[in-house]
Amino acid sequence: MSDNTNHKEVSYLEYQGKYRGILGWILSTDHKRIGLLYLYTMLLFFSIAAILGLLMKTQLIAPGETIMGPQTYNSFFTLHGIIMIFIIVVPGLPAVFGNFFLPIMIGAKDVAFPRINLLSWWLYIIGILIVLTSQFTGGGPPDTGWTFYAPYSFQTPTNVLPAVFGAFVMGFSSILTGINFVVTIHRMRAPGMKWLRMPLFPWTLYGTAWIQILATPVIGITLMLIIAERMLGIGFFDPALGGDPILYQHLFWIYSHPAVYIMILPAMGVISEIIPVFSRKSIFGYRAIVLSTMAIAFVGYFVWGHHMFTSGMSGRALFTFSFLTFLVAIPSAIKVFNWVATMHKGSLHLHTPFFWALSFLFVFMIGGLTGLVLGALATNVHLHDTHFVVAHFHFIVFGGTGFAFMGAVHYWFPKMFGRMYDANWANLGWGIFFIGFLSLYLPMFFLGMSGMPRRYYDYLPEFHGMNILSSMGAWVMISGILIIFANLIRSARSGPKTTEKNPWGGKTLEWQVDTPPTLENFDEIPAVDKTPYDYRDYAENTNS
Amino acid sequence: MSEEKTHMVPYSTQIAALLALLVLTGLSVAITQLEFGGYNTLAAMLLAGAKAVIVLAWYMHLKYEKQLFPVMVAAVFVIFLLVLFVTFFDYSYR
Amino acid sequence: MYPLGASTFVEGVNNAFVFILGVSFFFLISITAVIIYFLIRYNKKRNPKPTHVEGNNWLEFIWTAIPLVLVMGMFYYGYVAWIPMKRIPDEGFHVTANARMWSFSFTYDNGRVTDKLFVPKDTAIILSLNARDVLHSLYIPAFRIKEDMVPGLTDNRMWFQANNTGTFTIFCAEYCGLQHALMYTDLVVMEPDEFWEWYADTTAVAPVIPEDANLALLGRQVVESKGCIACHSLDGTVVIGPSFLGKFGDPVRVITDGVEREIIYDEEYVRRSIYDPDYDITVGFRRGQMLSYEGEVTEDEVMLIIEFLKSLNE
Amino acid sequence: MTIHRDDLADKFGMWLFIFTELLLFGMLFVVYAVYRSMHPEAFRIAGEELDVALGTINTVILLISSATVAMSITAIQKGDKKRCLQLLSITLLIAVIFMVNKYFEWGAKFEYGFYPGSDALAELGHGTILFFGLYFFMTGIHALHILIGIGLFIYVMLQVKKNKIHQTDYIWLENTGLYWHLVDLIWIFLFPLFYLIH
Repeated sequence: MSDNTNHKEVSYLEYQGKYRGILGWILSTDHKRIGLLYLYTMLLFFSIAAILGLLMKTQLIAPGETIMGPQTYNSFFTLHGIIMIFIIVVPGLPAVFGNFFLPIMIGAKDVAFPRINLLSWWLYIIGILIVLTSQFTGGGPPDTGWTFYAPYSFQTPTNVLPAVFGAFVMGFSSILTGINFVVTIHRMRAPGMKWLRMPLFPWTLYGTAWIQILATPVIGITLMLIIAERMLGIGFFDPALGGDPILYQHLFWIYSHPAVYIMILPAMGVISEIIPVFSRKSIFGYRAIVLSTMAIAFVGYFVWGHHMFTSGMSGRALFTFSFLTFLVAIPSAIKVFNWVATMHKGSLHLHTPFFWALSFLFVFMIGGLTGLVLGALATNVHLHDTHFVVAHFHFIVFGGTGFAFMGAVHYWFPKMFGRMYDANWANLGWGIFFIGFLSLYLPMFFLGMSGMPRRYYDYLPEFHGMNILSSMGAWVMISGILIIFANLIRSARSGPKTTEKNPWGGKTLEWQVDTPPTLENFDEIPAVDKTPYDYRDYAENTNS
Repeated sequence: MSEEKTHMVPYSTQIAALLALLVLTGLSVAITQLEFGGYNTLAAMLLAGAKAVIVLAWYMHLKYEKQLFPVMVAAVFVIFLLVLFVTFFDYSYR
Repeated sequence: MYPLGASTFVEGVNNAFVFILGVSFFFLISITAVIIYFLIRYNKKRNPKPTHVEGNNWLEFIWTAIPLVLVMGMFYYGYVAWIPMKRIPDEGFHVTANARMWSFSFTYDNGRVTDKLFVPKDTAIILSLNARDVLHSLYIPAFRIKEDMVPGLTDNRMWFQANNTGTFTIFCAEYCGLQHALMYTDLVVMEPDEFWEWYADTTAVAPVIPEDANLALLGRQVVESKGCIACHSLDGTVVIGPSFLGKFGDPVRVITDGVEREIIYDEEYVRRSIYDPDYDITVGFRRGQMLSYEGEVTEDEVMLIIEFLKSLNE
Repeated sequence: MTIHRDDLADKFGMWLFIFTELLLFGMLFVVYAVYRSMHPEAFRIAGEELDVALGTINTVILLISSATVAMSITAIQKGDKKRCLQLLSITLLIAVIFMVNKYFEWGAKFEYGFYPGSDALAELGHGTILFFGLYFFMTGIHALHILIGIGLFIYVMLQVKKNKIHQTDYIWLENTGLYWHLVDLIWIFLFPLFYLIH
């Protein structure tokens, strides 16, 4: 790097390296800049996919064709799924906040392989571009759903190949991020930061990174098989050639179920950061949360079959998968109890990030508890592939990960940008979003209970009432998102500047460094000598 | 600058490992030419497993690495075998 | 909201629902209440000085053990209600359910074929599930049953026993392409006497066409009941295959064995397109999109379809 | 920014990458196991179509190449650059020979009309189609790894020549070696599964 002399004083935002302007960003190996690159990319694509979702909900406001036909609807939910899953929630928290804060929180100057980290973002972008080409070339936008189930995925004339290949490339990006994080956590923790002194967000990233490493190759090879199937007619999943379509589902879910934990574990980590800070109290049962994180990562690897309860699997397999599924519920329950117990006898400071964390608890409980309904065999048979499932996973993936993501943005915003957002607008956005979210997804539980299957662009009149409510909820939720985004974007550009190191009173290392952080984060790597959420000094210094 | 001391494997050990691998290869070819029915597969897989252990331990230096590495490799194999096992809960009972 | 049940499985499934949802609501409400209480009680104004607590192993143990017991209970309820669904009786009334994009058809052992499923009440009905092209899933909400129809998977069966007469909806629950949402039909449960009378009435197998019948209209019914218009529009728009509108008697460019040629859209061409769709591929369309209707559309029905196609030219 | 050198971290990263490769092939082994259990007889017969002699030759040379890579690391540790380059050249040569053998082997299959989607295969039934589908796909992906390995070896040899890789800094060589052993490891399992057991 060109000038090594005085960068210690400048923040990473102002630092001028070899390149200037936009090149200084897209060629930067600084973990913080890469984190922001991911954030901006996701902001863009989240908006696109959210609009697709809004249009779909609008189509469903009445039976019959209201604003689009079946082909459009089918390609919309496919693209919505691909973007939301592969571009937003799978990389989501690790790529944005993991990149930005993991090194700072464990007292490192960067990740272990900064250049591979940049490569990972580039692969991500290339993957996105490949996916996008599927929309404008060949036989038209793919209409398989994000699951690419065989044999439909190689019979449809639509342009499935680029979508699959794009997802494959993004898988590489995910693997590289995972490798980077595992090595960073093993090799670069600050002196004195033993494993059990590491904050919980890095812990969950550690569990996540292992799943990224061990599960992503499975989807990689599965997508390769789909490509081989479509290009060479090789016959692995084609019943006409002896292939077994159910085997495709096995392979797909061997990745995609652990992928749900890739999505939700870091979200749990964010919540585990926010709750103690705003309760001014050590997290309750630190070890239990660490243990349950690793337990989820491990057991979550072996429950994929609960996505296939009605697919024609053997009864023995159904029994096994249902049993394992219930086991994986326990660690999540433990976490919820620990979070609530952390608030007990705390001193609760009500700020926007804390609102997001509390609403996370509520929607995550609904998501988790409805997961139990789906885990039980008899009830699953009725609810499988209905709107109940759609509601359940939106509660987990959007409610869980999405709320945690929003919480993370509002929590770390001042540190990242050196500016503060308008708290009143932020709270208003949160309130509208929360109401919209509930009225969008809660009716879907009822629709599913009454038997409306998913991926329907049209439905029988008996489902009309709940669909109206749900579609209106979508409009409310979008309004909330607009307020939140407008507030954040405006504040990032021209909000009041702040250099306060620790606006929330946090204890982890990212609150000890400059705001915004300097290029190398630390002038001197601090030595760590206690657990990450020790608020005893706060209690001592407070006069009651 | 690397703070861990490196281990040098003598040529003789590597040649010995190669000879062992070649013998095992010959053995597995020989065994599978005989008709043992189902044991055929088992024997071939066990011999392949033995070869894999030799490659992992000597050529890939697991024998000389920090404890963490062998544990991780073993864990990966265990996860793979568990996935295989759980998959056959479906296929064995269909 | 929740459909009233009409099969023998309903009671067990409902019990599982009640147990799991009951426990879930209890936890959801009580934990939410606790959070709200904490928000008020330990607000920084009321409780400025937090108390340092690291954790409590006893509590951790308790809130591991209690959920464990509860979820095992849920597992049990789900399991016992599901066993009867998997335990297919040896004796029963057998029907073969066929799915293709985007229609169901049901073949009875006496050769009768219907697009709705007719069954007698209080009799074990055993369905063999077949799919011609892609995955489908036969879902009867009122009976709480669902099973995927997997192409190539032989011996895939499901069973049920209706304990109420009436008409219920059968949905396709596994995404199967364009008209997935329109792939539904009726299940008609009759009193046994009534059913057996219907079943014995084999005249429906080979309908006698009256002299003065409007053949084109009958042809339209065939086209609709076989699901043709899911792919072939009547108004000239291209969906998946060529539209039916205004083609009959005109020349049409097709690819046969990789060679492009021009043929006349005549009766022979229509018949071949139904029974051997990949023989002539209309230029601009893909091979392998349509499966043969050999054995599903009779010669008489082909004749009716031709009459219908002719009528579209007028 | 100061570039911080940590050889153990590099090796750690390489191992994690190897894990992803192991699971990638692992899933293909799952597919293989499932279809073999569904069509044991057809797999047995189809396996006899493969040339055991050619497979054995490829196994033996690949094992030798693994040994030469391992020895090249010992050579560089001793500072014996010439010996190291010799050993790497042998490895590179073997990798090329492996590909040539593969070319002839695949070529022979194509000549018989045994390739995915061929009419000859279609007549032989589902099990045979699946066997040859897996054979081509798995050995194909493996061959792709060999090709990548050839590229890596050329790069590493150039670096050794330029003294960029030397007695105290040879992590590139070590990681390339690890990669090559992985390729060997996969073949150790592919060989009996396709060529031997019946």
